[in-house]
Amino acid sequence: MLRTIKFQREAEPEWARQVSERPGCEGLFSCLQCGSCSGACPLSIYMDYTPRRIIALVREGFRKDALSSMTIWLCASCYSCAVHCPRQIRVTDLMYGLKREAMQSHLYPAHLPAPVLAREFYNMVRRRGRSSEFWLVLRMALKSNPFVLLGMTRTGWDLFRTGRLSLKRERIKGMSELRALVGREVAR
Amino acid sequence: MNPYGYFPGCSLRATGVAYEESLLTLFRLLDLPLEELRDWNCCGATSYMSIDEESAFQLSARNLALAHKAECRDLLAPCSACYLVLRKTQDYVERYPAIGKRVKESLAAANLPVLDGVRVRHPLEVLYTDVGVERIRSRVVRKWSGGRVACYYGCQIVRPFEEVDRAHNPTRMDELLGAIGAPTVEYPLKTACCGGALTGTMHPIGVRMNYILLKEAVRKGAQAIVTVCPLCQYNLDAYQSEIRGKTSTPVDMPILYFTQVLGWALGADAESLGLKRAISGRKFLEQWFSKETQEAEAYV
Amino acid sequence: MPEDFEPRIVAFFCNWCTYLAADLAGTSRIKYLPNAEVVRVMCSGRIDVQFVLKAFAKGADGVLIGGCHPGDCHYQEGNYKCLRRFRLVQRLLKQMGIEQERLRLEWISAAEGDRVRVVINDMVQTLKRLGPAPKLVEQAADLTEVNA
Amino acid sequence: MSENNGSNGAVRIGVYTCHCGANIAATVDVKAVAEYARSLPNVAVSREYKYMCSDPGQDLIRQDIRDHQLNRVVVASCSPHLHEHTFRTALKVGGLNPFFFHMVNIREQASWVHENKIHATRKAKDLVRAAVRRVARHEALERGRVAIHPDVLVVGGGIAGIHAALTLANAGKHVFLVEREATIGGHMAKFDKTFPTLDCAACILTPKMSAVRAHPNITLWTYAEVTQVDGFVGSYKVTVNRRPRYVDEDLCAGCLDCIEACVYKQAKVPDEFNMNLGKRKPIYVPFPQAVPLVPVIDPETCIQFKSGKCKKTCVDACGERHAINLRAEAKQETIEVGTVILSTGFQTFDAARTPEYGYGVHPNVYTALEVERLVNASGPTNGEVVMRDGKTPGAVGIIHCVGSRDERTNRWCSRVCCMYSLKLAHLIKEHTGAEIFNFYIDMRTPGKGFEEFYQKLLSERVHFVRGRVAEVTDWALQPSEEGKLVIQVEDTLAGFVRRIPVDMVVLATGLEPHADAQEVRRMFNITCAREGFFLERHPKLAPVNTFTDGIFLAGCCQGPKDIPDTVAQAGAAAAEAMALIDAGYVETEPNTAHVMEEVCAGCKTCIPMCPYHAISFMLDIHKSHINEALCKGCGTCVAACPAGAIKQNLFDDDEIFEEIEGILTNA
Repeated sequence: MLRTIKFQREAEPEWARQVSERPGCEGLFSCLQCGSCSGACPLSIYMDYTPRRIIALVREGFRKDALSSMTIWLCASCYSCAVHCPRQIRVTDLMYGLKREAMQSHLYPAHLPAPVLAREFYNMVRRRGRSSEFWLVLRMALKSNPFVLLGMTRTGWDLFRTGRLSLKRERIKGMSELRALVGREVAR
Repeated sequence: MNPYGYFPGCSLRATGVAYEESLLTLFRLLDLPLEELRDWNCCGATSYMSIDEESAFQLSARNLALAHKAECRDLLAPCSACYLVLRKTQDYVERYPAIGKRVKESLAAANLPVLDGVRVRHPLEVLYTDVGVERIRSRVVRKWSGGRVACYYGCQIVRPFEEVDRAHNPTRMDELLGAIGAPTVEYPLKTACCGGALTGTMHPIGVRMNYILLKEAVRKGAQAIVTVCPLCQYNLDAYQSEIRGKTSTPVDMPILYFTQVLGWALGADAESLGLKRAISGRKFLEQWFSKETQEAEAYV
Repeated sequence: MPEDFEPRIVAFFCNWCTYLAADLAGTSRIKYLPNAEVVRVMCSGRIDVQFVLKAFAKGADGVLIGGCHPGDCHYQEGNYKCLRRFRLVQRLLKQMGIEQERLRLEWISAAEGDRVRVVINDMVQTLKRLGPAPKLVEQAADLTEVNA
Repeated sequence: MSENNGSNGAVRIGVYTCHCGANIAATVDVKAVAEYARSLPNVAVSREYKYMCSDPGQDLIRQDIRDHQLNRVVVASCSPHLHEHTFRTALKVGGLNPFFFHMVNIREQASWVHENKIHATRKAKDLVRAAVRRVARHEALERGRVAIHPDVLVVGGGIAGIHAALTLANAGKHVFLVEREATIGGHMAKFDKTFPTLDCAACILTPKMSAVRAHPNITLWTYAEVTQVDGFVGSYKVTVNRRPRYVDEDLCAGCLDCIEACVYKQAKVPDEFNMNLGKRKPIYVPFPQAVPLVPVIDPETCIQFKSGKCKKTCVDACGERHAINLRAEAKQETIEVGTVILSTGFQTFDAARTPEYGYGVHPNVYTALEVERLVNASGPTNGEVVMRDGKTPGAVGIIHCVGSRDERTNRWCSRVCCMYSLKLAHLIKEHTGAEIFNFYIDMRTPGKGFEEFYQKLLSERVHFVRGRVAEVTDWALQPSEEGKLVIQVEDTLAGFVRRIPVDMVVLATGLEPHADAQEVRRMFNITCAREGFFLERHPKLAPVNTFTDGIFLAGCCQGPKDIPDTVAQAGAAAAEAMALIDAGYVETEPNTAHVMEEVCAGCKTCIPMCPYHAISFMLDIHKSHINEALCKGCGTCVAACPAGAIKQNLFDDDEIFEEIEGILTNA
């Protein structure tokens, strides 16, 4: 989209308020926009919006822009931002919240493997109680972009010959207990 | 003494199997009893948290409840992701009454005990505080025969909870390795991020992050990197060949677990430390941890 | 106990620390529950056993005493004298069947405006849980007459 | 007209409820309160008015006293700490004893702290009812007077203390100036130039320093600390501990031959005055213009003190003067003063507390104060900006807000860092021609000529990057970064992350209270604000007063400020002290206690209660007696007396009982 002007009617201040009430985001409105988070972030250089700009978007209520950004899916949750923030905002937790919302409202960038991995991981753990790396990567690849598998053959072989590639599909005994705890439905 | 509860986590049963092998060996050598948590479930890691926070906490709640049921005071989580998620769950349950309430309710629904009194801990911190640098030093039976190493702490054991070590410039691993005579280098990226799952989801970016870590280690004169997390170890270990192919850095260095290095110094053999499972820097590993050195460098 | 029970608290604040803290809470527009009403004394050392008993006798559900932190008393050690008397009254109230939590002593310095909010709100919650002060207050009334 | 002492006739109370504009009226239904007050016993008049403290407001009271023969007055408005005096005076002018008055605080304790109008109004009514009942019991009282000792104690010899001392001394008051360090001058003496005018700090400070030394009205004690303070406004007894400098100030002529003669041919000891960037000898003067210009011997490093086996060449060098006395001991001085000015200053934030900037790890990371010494012509490098590695920097990064505006360290803005960073940027560029990068969160240049200075720097092509630096590291991502310090920061205006290689990093560390500010506070019986700076009586209207009469504040001990503001505040503090001294006395609150001899059983319980030894025991009649001149009116003895034989003016039992009952009797 070419237009760069933002009309105030596009802002959702109420949403901003809700976000500021999430755990770890209490400091949202006290953000100085100092950029410590972005400077400390090992991935900000690849992001479409730096973490600081995400905060700016969120607190001004530009929901769509924030939720459809690549940024939130690039966050590796290393918490570097959190320990550098002079306002002690848990930026990482803010990102988690945005990821969850982006998933629910299907606003995440299509063909991005990260959300797919998250979903597959989630479902696998809910179905079996544990994750099995091999099957997980396989499903992620198949559901996002099968070609990544080609790039992985070398690594796969290395792992296999060093006995680090387990084909076992893990499953816990207490599945019923787990379901009672977390429920049974899975993410689409 | 009553044993430490042990939460392996999924990785230590796959790509990180060497971590489990060396950890168990090391703890045996130090006569520290470990008891695996019965029927533990996945910690949920970062991905699960990205879909559903509440049930992410419930997942960890089950593990904590199991630990509580097994009456273990300390729950060991060697994987940084597991450590953080379990610790974070405790923290949020405690700091946010709403979350605490929901978690406790769901535990009751699964008739599990409420979680309390369990301390989530990382082996690095256990070795540093419970065992101590001096006791490690006194137990050394084998001189370090390897090269200079860079201690790499990664992210989630020092951030945001500064309980395993300081968030800025942690030094506990350096001190422990110092005690067994392994020369460590000043490594400014010791708490930088390895990219985690990005090597899988956004491959080029993930690999580049590890390229930066390796390059700086080389620049600082390190011949190996020592890690505390299965994912860090995997990322740094598995993609070196790819990096060699794509960059001018002819890097081929061993990526070890701190448990392997300590275990070797305390007399364990390469097999039981999973040293054969390395992908990169194998030639160094063969020199450093060969039968000969086992004999030659042995004290007495 | 009725849901809409609003406890009444008589608060004795010393002029130099806690009263100033309350002023600070005001100038900082800190909001707290309106159940406490303040009687200003120059020093917490002035607070007489009878003041407390009188308050309970006349229908207070709680009494709050605010003084300077130990070592900070404007009159050197009035707050220690207050502390000693506080312990005495607590025992006295116990004998009269008035719960200990109804009498509270807090050191609040002039800089701790927010502490006033925390303490008063917390005390109101406690008193709501306890309900109105027990009937025994009549006894207390007699006792005050005796002492006075 | 003669003052009405209320004895004649029935109690007639006037109640005045203040709107305070909307401050009260917005949350408290003042009309309802006034209406309610009218219904209370003994109330003759009840009014509400926009601003009771205004002249027309006070006139209302005076008028009613005449027209309605009022003999008691209650004003429901703000805190008595703000306007009790105002209204008491109004009563006096109106011909009524000023203590037939009670004030109700329905602003700080009702309208400002509650949101629900019904509750706030109810509370206001309760408090008014209590006051009405209380005031009926009030009695006519007379203020006592305390003479003010004309001498003044000034604690701290920085620019604030120096200016306050000189102002007072020039007005003919005798001043004791006590300084902890070996010389006066404080932080300012370490600065090279001052912003924004760039006039040299030494040139404007040292004349004032020597003026202090020369002034007949100033007793200067350096290397000394106040250890005890007793008494009250008018007559403080102060004990000062003068640490031995082992060189007698009276005998020393300041020739400094002893330093020359020291067995240490080379200076070997880290020089504190130069932020340990230079070296000094065990016997030294902090800097050439030190006042007093008398050397100090540092027993930690002097061979004679450590081993007793020194040739003592310093003593020989001093020769006939015999100014050096290695056996000197600490001296206790006890003085009496009427007023005190605290100008104890600040300490700079310890940069090691922000580990991400590598202070103490990377040698070429400096604090601003260190750089002040580097650019200073009389500094360790004679004004040459050479780094610890001996090189001259080609690129310098100045990081703002280090230990300021940060929840994890100090939350406040230190006010001076932006401007001194600009100053240092200019000076470093001037000295070295280096590329300078300023990293700021917000540029704060509010002050005369400040903005112009900022403009000047911009035109000097100094870089300004808006972003708080995340890390200063020595790892290289690029060949261009090899051997450099790399500043990693988001350029928040350009919107991307930058890595900027520099040779030198300057940390603009903030200002914070002294580590021992709390002890000082206790000693002088004053208050600290949340962040630890001394608390002024009122942020707008009494910025140099404290809540303790006769103790005034000047300079950064009250909060971060620049030199002009500090000097202005020092002048103001001096003026406040003078106002007391020239009045010759202060009126005291009449809230003293007295024994009713007919009731006193002579049990002596009260005697140990009094911290001021105001209570004596009269053996002849076997009863206690309170010396009202010594009584400070805390009332501790009153509460302690088992017989209820002691009464306290303004806070007597019946007055407080009335207040308690008033609060609790439901409307």
